[in-house]
Order: sequence, then C-alpha cells, then structure tokens
Amino acid sequence: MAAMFSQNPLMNGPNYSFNDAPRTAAPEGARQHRFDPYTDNGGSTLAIAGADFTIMAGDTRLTSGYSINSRYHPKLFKIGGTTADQKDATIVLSVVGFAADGEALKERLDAICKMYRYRHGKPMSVKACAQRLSTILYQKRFFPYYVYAILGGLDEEGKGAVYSYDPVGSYEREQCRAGGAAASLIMPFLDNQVNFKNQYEPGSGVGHALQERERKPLTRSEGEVLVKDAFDGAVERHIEVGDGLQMMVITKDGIEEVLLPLKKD
Amino acid sequence: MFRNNYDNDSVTFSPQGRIFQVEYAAEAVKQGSVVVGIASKTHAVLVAIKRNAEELSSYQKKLFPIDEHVGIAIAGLTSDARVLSNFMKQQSLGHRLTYGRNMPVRTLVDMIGSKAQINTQHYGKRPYGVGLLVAGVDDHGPHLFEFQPSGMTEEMVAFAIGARSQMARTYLEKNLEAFADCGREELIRHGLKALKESLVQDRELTIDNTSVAIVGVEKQEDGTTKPQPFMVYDGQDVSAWIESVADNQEAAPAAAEGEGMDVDS
Amino acid sequence: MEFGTSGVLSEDGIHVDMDRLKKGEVNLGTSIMAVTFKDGVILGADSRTTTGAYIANRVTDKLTQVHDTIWCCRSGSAADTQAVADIVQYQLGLYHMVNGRPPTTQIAAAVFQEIAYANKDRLTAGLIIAGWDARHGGQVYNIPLGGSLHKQPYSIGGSGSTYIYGYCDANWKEGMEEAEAVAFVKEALKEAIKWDGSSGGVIRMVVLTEKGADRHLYLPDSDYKVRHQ
Amino acid sequence: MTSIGTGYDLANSIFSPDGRNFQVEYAMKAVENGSTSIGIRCKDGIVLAAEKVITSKLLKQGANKRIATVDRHLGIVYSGMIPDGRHFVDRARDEARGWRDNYKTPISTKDLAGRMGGYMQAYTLYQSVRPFGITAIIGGYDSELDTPVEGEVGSGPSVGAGGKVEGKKHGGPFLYMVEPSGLYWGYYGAATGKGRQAAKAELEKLDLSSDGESSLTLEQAVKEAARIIYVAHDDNKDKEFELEMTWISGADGPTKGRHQEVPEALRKEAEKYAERMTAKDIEEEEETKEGGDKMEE
Amino acid sequence: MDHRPQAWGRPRDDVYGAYDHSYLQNSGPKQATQAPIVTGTSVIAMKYKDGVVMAADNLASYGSLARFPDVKRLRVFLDSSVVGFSGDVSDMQFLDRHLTDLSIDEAYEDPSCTAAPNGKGHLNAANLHKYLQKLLYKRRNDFDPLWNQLLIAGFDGHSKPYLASVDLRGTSFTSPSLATGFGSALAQPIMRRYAETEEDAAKLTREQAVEVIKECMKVLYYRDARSLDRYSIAVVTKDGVELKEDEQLEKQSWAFAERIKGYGTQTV
Repeated sequence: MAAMFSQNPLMNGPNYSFNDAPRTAAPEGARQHRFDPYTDNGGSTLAIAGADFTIMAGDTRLTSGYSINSRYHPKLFKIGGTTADQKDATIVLSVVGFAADGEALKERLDAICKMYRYRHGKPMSVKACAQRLSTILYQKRFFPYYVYAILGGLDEEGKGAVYSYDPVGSYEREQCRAGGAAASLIMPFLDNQVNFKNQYEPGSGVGHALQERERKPLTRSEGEVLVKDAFDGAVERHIEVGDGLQMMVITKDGIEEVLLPLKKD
Repeated sequence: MFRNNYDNDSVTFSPQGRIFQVEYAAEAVKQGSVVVGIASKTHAVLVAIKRNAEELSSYQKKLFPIDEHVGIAIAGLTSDARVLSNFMKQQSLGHRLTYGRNMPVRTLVDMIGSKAQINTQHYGKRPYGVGLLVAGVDDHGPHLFEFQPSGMTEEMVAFAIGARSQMARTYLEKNLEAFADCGREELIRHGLKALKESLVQDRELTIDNTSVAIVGVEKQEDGTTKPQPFMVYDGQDVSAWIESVADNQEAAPAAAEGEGMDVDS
Repeated sequence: MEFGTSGVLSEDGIHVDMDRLKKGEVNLGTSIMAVTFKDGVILGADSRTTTGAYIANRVTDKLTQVHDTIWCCRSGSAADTQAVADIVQYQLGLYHMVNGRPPTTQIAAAVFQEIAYANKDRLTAGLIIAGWDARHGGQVYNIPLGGSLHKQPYSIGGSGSTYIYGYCDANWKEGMEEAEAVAFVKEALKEAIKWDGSSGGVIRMVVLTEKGADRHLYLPDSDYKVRHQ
Repeated sequence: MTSIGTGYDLANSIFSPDGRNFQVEYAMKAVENGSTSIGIRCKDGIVLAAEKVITSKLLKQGANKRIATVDRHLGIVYSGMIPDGRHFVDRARDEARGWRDNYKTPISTKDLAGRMGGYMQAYTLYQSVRPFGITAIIGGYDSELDTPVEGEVGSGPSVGAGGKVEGKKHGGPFLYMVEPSGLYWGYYGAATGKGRQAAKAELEKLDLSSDGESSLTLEQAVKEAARIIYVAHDDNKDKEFELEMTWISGADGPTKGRHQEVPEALRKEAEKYAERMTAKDIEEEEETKEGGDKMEE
Repeated sequence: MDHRPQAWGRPRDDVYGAYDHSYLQNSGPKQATQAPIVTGTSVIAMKYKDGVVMAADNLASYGSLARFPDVKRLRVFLDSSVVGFSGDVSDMQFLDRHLTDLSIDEAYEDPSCTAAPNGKGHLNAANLHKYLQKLLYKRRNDFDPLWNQLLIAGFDGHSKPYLASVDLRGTSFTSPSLATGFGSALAQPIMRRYAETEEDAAKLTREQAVEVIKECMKVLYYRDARSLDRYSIAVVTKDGVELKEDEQLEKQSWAFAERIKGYGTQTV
C-alpha cells in the first residue's frame, strides 16, 4: 500500500500515483495477494473556506495508469438532500483516489444523512456530518476506503467550513486543502495565496523587522480565480489532472455549480 | 371470553373459511382517524385528520414520507405503522442505491403485503393492526394503494380508510370521474371535501387537525417527466386549502374552476 | 503472463494443469477427448498417470461413468476429478429417482460446472463431459480450469492435447460413421501419446449411443490395431 | 359438516375420529367463496383466466393483476384468499429460481407442481400454521426445443446432435391444480372458486384431449376461457367483474414460449364473443322459461 | 501498461516490482482470490446519435492458446441493453445467468413486459450498470472478484444513449467511447477521433459509428495477439437490439508485405 500514502513530494518528484522507479523484485519473504483491490484513478481536488461561503473544486479526469478512462467523471458530490438530484443539499463531499471507494463512501454518507433526516426531521449539520464521515472511514481502518475526502459546507454561524480527511479517518477543519495527485503542487500555492504564507509587506525591512502581510479573508470571486489558477498550474505539470474543472460554491442561498474547461492533453 | 371458538388466533379457519383474528385486526383500522387518498394522471394526494389524546396534547401524525417519490397515510395502530414505514424506507433506499432509480410503487407495496401475510398464517404472530394508503409516483405515473392487515394490497383511484371513512368513500365514488384530470390544487380540495364528509358533527377541519401530502410528476422541457417529491403540509401551510373548502367558500372556488359541484349541498 | 516455469512454452497457460498441482499430488498429465458422431458420442483417453517423471499407473481408466449414458474424461488432479465425478454421480442418481426421468447431458454438465466454478480456487480439474440421451442425442461439453462451460462438436484436453490441435482441426468431420469416428479418436490419441511424455499406455474408448455404453480397448504392443474389448 | 363444534376442528393437523382434517376442509370453504379462476390446456398452449369481482368502484381498472408470472414459461392463477395466493406465488418463484440455480435450465411444469403440492401439504401438518386458503392453477409450456445449459458458450456440430431418437415429442403445454390439502392433479381444463361447477360443466364440453381437427386451438381457447368465466359469473350477476387472461404458446406460437397477458385486442374480441354467447344462452333459457323477456342491462 | 486480462487486478509491476510466481504453488486453505484462466480480450463501443454500437471478437483464449474460437461475448438484456464482457469466461457465464435471473424478476412485475422492449418502468442500461457496479464492487470487497471488465450500452432514464464501464474492482465510468483491455490503448484513440465529446458523438450516424467500430476491430486484430478475425457486433437503438454474432473482418490490408524484404539493407 506504499502508493496509497505517497503524498510525499520529495520521494518521487511530481508525485505520480504510480512511480517510475526502476523495477525491483518484491523483497524476499514479502507475501503479496494475487488480487490487489486498490487502484489509483488520479485527479485532484481542492477546497477553500471563505467568510460566508465555501468553494469546492475538482478536475473531472479519470485515469488508470497512462490511460484516460473518462474525461468527465465528477469528484464532487452534494450530500444529504431530500431527493436524488440533491436540489436542497447544503453539504459537498469531494473524493479523490480510488474512484470505486469514493463512490461507495459518497453513497454511504448520503444514505446516513438521509436516514438522519428521516428520523430527526431536520438536515445534518456540517459538523455532525464531518464527525460521522470520520467514523465511517475509521470503521474500515483495516481495509480502508482509499480516498482523500474533503467535506465542505457552512457552519452554524454561516461561516465557510472545510474538513479534510486521510483515508483512515483522521480529520481536521481547515481554511483550505488540496487533495489527490496534484496536492503537492497545489498546496504550497494555497499556503501562499490563501493563508499568505511567506508574504511580507514590501519595504517593511529585513530580518525581524519584516512584517507579514495582513491576513484578510478572500472574497468569493478571488477564491474562484485562485481555484482556476491552481488547476491550470496542476494540469501543466501533472499528467493525471485535466479535462474539466468542476467547481461548487456553497453559500446560504444553496450550492452553485460551474464546469470550466481544462487542457485535455 | 371469546365470541366463538374460532377467533383465538390467526391460524384457525372458521367453518365458513374465515379467519376472525384477521377480521378483528381490520376493525383496528376503523379505530384510527380517517385518511383519504386520491390519484390523478399527474398527482397523488393524501389528506388526514389528526387526533389529539386530550386538549393540551400534541396531535398524532398521520402522513409520513417514505422516500422522495412515496409516502403513506396510516389508520390504526401507529406503532405497527412505524414498523412498516421503517421497512419501506429501508427497502426503497436500498433499491435506489442498487439500481439508481425510484423503486416501483407496486413492488414496494407488494413487499409489505407479503410481510403482513406471514403474520396471518403462523401461530404466535398477530396481524398488523394498521391500514395504509400508499401514494407514490414511478415511471408509470402516480399511484395510490390501499394496504390491509390481511396483507391485501390493491391499487385504487381514490380511497379512504379509518373511522367513518364510508362517508368519504361515498363522496369519492360520486366524484370518481373527475379525478383523472384534476390538477394538484383541485385534487387536494377533493381530498379535503371527502375528509369533511367523515367528520363527526360539529367538528371542523382546522390547521391543527388537518394534514395534506402530495406527490406528482412534472413534465420537463425535454419531454421526459420528473417526480415532484412527496411533501407533507401541516399547520399554517394548509390553511389556504382548508379555507378554500370551507362551507361558506364553497361557491367561490367552484365557480372559478367553472365546474359546478353540488356535492356538499 | 507466466503461469509457471516448467512448461515448454513460456507464455501459454496450457501447462497450468501441471503447475497448479499440489506437492506430491498424482497427476493425470493426460490426453483425453470426446467427439460427437452420427449416432452419439465417443470418449477416448490414454492410460498414463504420473507423479513427476514416474509412471504411477500405466493402465489407468480416465473415462468415468456418472450416469447410464453420461460419462466424463478427467484431467488434472486425479483426486480432485474423482471427488467431483463421485459427487456428480450421486446427484444425477438422485435426480433420476426424484424426478422419475434420467438426467440429460445438459443437467450433468450444469452440475459439473457448478462444482468446478464454485471451487475454482481449490480444484485442478479439466473435464470433458459427453453423453447421449434420447431427446438431445450425443453431446460434448468441456469444462476447463476455472469452471467455464463450453459446448463443442468435439473436444480435446489434457497436456497431450496441445500436440494434436492441428491434427484434429484438419481431420475432423461432422456426422461421421461410428467406425470413422473411432478411427479419428484413435489416430489423434496415438499422436498425443507419441509426442507427450505425460501421456501413454493403452487407448480406452467408450461409445455412447441409443444402445448404451460400449467400451473399446487398444494396446500399444499391437500398435493399437486390435480391439481387445 | 356434522362434526362442527366437536372440537376436532379447532386446530390444524388434527384428525377427527372419522379421519378428516377439518381445518383443511374449512380452507376449501375460503376457496369456494373466492372469485372463479380457470385454466385450459389445449394442443398448442395454455390459457389462464380469472374473474375479478369488483368489490369497490374505487379500484383502479385493470391495475390489480390476479395472474402471476413465476418463470418465463410459467403462470399461476388462484382463487381464495389473495394474500395467501401472493405468498404461494412467491414460493413458486423461489422454487423455479432454485431449480435454475441447480440445473441451469427452466423447471418443468410438472416438477413445479410437485414442489408446490409438497409446500401446500406441509401447511396441513403443523398446529403452528394454517393451511393455504387458496386453490392454485399452474400452467406452463415446457420447451419442445433442445434446452441449452444456461450461460453455455459454443455450439455442437452444425449438422445437429447425432443419435436423437426420432419421432418423440418433448415438452408441450401442461396444467396442474393444487388444493389446500396439497393434493394436485394434471388437467386439460381446471376450474376453482365460486363458479367452478358451472365452469367445469363448460370445460367438459370442449375438445381438449384429442389431437384431431376438432380440438381447440390456442386462440379458440382464449375465447372459450372468456366465455366460461362469463358463464361462471352468472350466479353472481349482481356484482360487476373484470376479466383477466394470460396465455402461453410454444416457441413458434404468439408468445414464443413465454407467459404473457393476452393482448388487449384479442381479449376484447374474446369478451365480445363471451357476451354474445352468454346473452344467447340466457335468451334461450328465458325464452323457454318466460317466453322471450329481453335482458336489460 | 500490460492490458491483458491476466494482468488485471494484479499489483502493478511499476509500483511493486514484478510478481514472484513461486507463490502460486502454495497449498493450503481456500484462497479467496484466483486468476482468470479462459479469457476474452477487448470489448469496444461508442455512442452515436440514435444509440450505441458495441463489438467484441469471438475468441476465448487459454493463455496463448486460441482455445475456443466460438465464444459470443455480447449479451442482450431485456431486448433493450447490451453487456459486453472481457476477462474471465467462467465469471462471464456466472454474470450471464445472473442477468437472466434479473430479467425474470422484471417479468414478475407485469407479465407483458417481455413483449414490449424499452417498456417503461423496466431496468434500463443505466439501472443495469449501477446494479453491476454494486455487484462487482461487493465481490472485490469480499476479495473474490469477478475477473471481468464490462461495457454496458443502451439508454438512460431520459431516453438518451448510454454507455458505461465497470471493472473487477467496481471502478465505473462513462464516456462517449469506451474500450477494455488492449482496446483502451489501440481502439480508444481511433474512436476519440470521431467522438471526443458527447456533442461529437451526437452528430455521428449509425453507418459512421459502425464503420469506426469495424476499423477498430481490424486494428485490434492486427495488433492484439489474443484476438480473432471473427467477431460480434451489436447496435442498440430505441427499437431494440440488433446483434450479429458471426461476422468476418473485411478489407484487411496485408499485401504491402510484398514490399518488405529483409530487415535492413537486403532488397531481394
């Protein structure tokens, strides 16, 4: 399962989900199953929490190895609406990694949200949903959903909320998060552009005199531009990302969805 | 203690080939307050009278959503209804997950029919003491089913079960021809008028004791149809409908629809 | 795709039969076949059983009856195929009793296949089922490793069969007379025995027709010319 | 019913001193109160027909089917307690599925009838259950063609299998009726429910068992089935009814070996025929009795 | 990438290194996983404006042996959908029987359903795909996979042409054109030339689509060592399924071999 956690960019360059390292025989004594239940279907996701909105995004390419299986396979799913078309949903789940697990995870979470609504007569809060998602993932600790999930919505105060997960259920609320194949390409960019890491006031001095640039929450339009830029960059440098950019913006008025083109090469 | 020797349990036939326990269970349905259902070409409605145990207590709910395309009205033992309702919810959710479609209403109804039949053929079990009206839409359009404790399920154009429901049925029979082409609002009014027929003297429909539910199909722009999710309305939401069928209002809406109905005279 | 390293061809899967055997297991490194002809079917087989290079039995009978006129040819693990044939024989007998009519070849093939498929990870069994019944005449079914089911006009199997694919394809004719079909089976098996080290010994045949099951036996020391049974 | 009340009829699986199981007999009563069902086996197929008495004007017309498909080639119609019938059909479907799983070929009508007879019988054996309140008619067309092993690939010789025994007919239409006791027989024409006596009398007039010219064809059988239901309904005239009919032909017939509803056009035609024939009968009857009083609708 | 079914579901050599086959000789208790043995190669399909065209050759291989040259790998479901199977043949037969059961379930609902293809209320291709995805994903969770990749063609709930794939791990996706196995490398680029997007596919006529599919089958026959020149082709339209199961590849190009002499400088 080495490939599963190969999020380390130092290890193998631009972080393909498969590595191009020279082939070596399996180590002596290592036992392997003949059937590998996992595969990596590539792709990348990203989420940014704003003051009163959350932007979720993902590319729409689905790969296996060097083959593009599909140019339109969404990674973003509305969760917990009353109907199958999720018209009144307020939560979005993005999944990237092994697509079949992602699909199963989505359906399970959605079914749980629907049962919650049936039993309690009200929709689940993002916070509750986030905790439940963690439990779902951890319950399969020893045969994990190979999925990097990000859950987005608005919290009780109406603020943007983004929760990110590892495949076995560790989770955290964050300002922004990139997941999947190009996470290592996008995350530093977000650190710089969303959290203003390594940005200083020009001319404020050197050394300790340097002043950090004041942190301001992004506006929605700034966020949207940032997302598109992030993916344009990722597409350029990662073969498993491309084709289309699916973006969902969650506000108090509901969820808006847009589909933008990305390079198809 | 017993009326005769053949009514102790549901596994004994009387010499006439009747099973008294099942017939007694059907009596339990008549103890429940009245519910009415009607189906047209585009919609199915359920309307119900809710009861409260005493002046200050809350009203017992009568209409329950099952899935986005199905809901039920109950008359009889509420706790038995809950068992069936949960079962139906699970089945239709499972069907949606497995096939990605609305469960055909008849399939769903047949399942509770089979479930109920078992209880009428085995010692130690008792028949369900509840009757249901199941309203739903599927690829064949809107449907209304009646479910009886015997396990009998039949598709109806319109029906009423519960206390004094015969009067409502008489109303429905009289207006049978009109239902097929009714729109949503008209159908609800017919339902409420039927309901009024079954009211005890000096009782009235109020926003506290009346529930309305509706499910339907909409024509889409591309010519296909789309289900209008099952929705239950209570309280203030039903006041306009109640007013529209109030005795003194009778003339006005009828005239507006250009349809002379002289049923309540 | 390498199934093993001991085969002659590196990428074939034909030698699966041998490589999948468990240690010390008795192997029917075999030549078996069954053909349809004008009046029914004929099953044929060599008689060699090996453990490694040692011939454990030189007069094996690899043709097994599972019902009156439904037989099978076994290849792969002797133990596995015998166990499967025993189960099927029991089931078909039961079928006959319970339903008051003999099973058809299809029923036999279906029962065989279910066992082969459901236990595919534990069995090394390559089977050819051939039978005659009044309704469907003579029929041949092949169940290779993995438990798929193939209806065929004629079928060959076992390690020796790899050497006679060409011979059989070139010389096969539909609707042969019995003598002609017997000769076809004999010649094909002779070639297989000649080229395959794991096949050898006598040639056995069973002819299934309306008249029932008729056994043939041909011996190597008379060059398989004389029928001894 | 001399022993009613002597106590031997209070539980299932108990014999009375004269060797009767009263609960089974009472179950038969439930059947006899039910609306009429019939089945016809003619030379090239099966027709099943049911009289559905309209108990309420509010029932949706044509929506509540009484005849069920059990497997592609098998249908069941029943009289008596409808929910019991549904359960019976569910079980029949399980049996047919189980056979397919085991033998990878469709179950024959006879085998299904045998298994369902056994199932019904089991419900007469224990005090913890009651017998079925239905009598079921099972109709099927066992394929006359070679039946492949389901899912098989490949084919035999192109000239066909050698050594078939010539001149033998295989498969064909079959009809069985199973009673609450578990008893079942094969029939050319079967009837149960309230109007069974009249229906049986009519069925006996049909030529079903010969192979000759005069024997009924499938289409004729559809019409006769409709007529018989109309005749059988006669005793119950005050109530309206709906006619439901299904049929099964051989592989070269109109249903291609499958159990299907009789097409609407043919059913309408059959109903017209039935109306005409019954009206004529009644006219004749009434003419003789009362001297030509016209029927009024 | 190694596209043969034998390699499906295996740990990828480029991730884990080559597989050590000595483990195959293990004896012992039930090993829930197995390997494909009798296999079918690529299935290819593409949408066009009124439906979907699908094709697969008629070969079942046993390793490199062309063992069964008359195995039909396209199956019709309820007269309205087609399922194409690549991978293990025994699992294909299991699924085929399962589909039969499913179609009988559908006939329960109303006895006339078998008479009307595309009848309302019956499982369409999209429903069927969803179901098969669930089935294959469940089997992968049980470590007992059905060693197939399937293509499912037909129509969705909006009566639009539908084409989707599901494999032994339950991974499923849809695209205007799809191919399994070797086809994903050899045929998909050709099909994408004509149906890159849904809009492109919606402009293709049936004749064009059939032509492209036949061209792809030819390329696959040239370059896939586990292929055969006899194949099945199905066209799904609103009126039902037209399936031809014993087609011969036509218009092959071999004559240029005459001009190839030696491997370098040789000219005679």
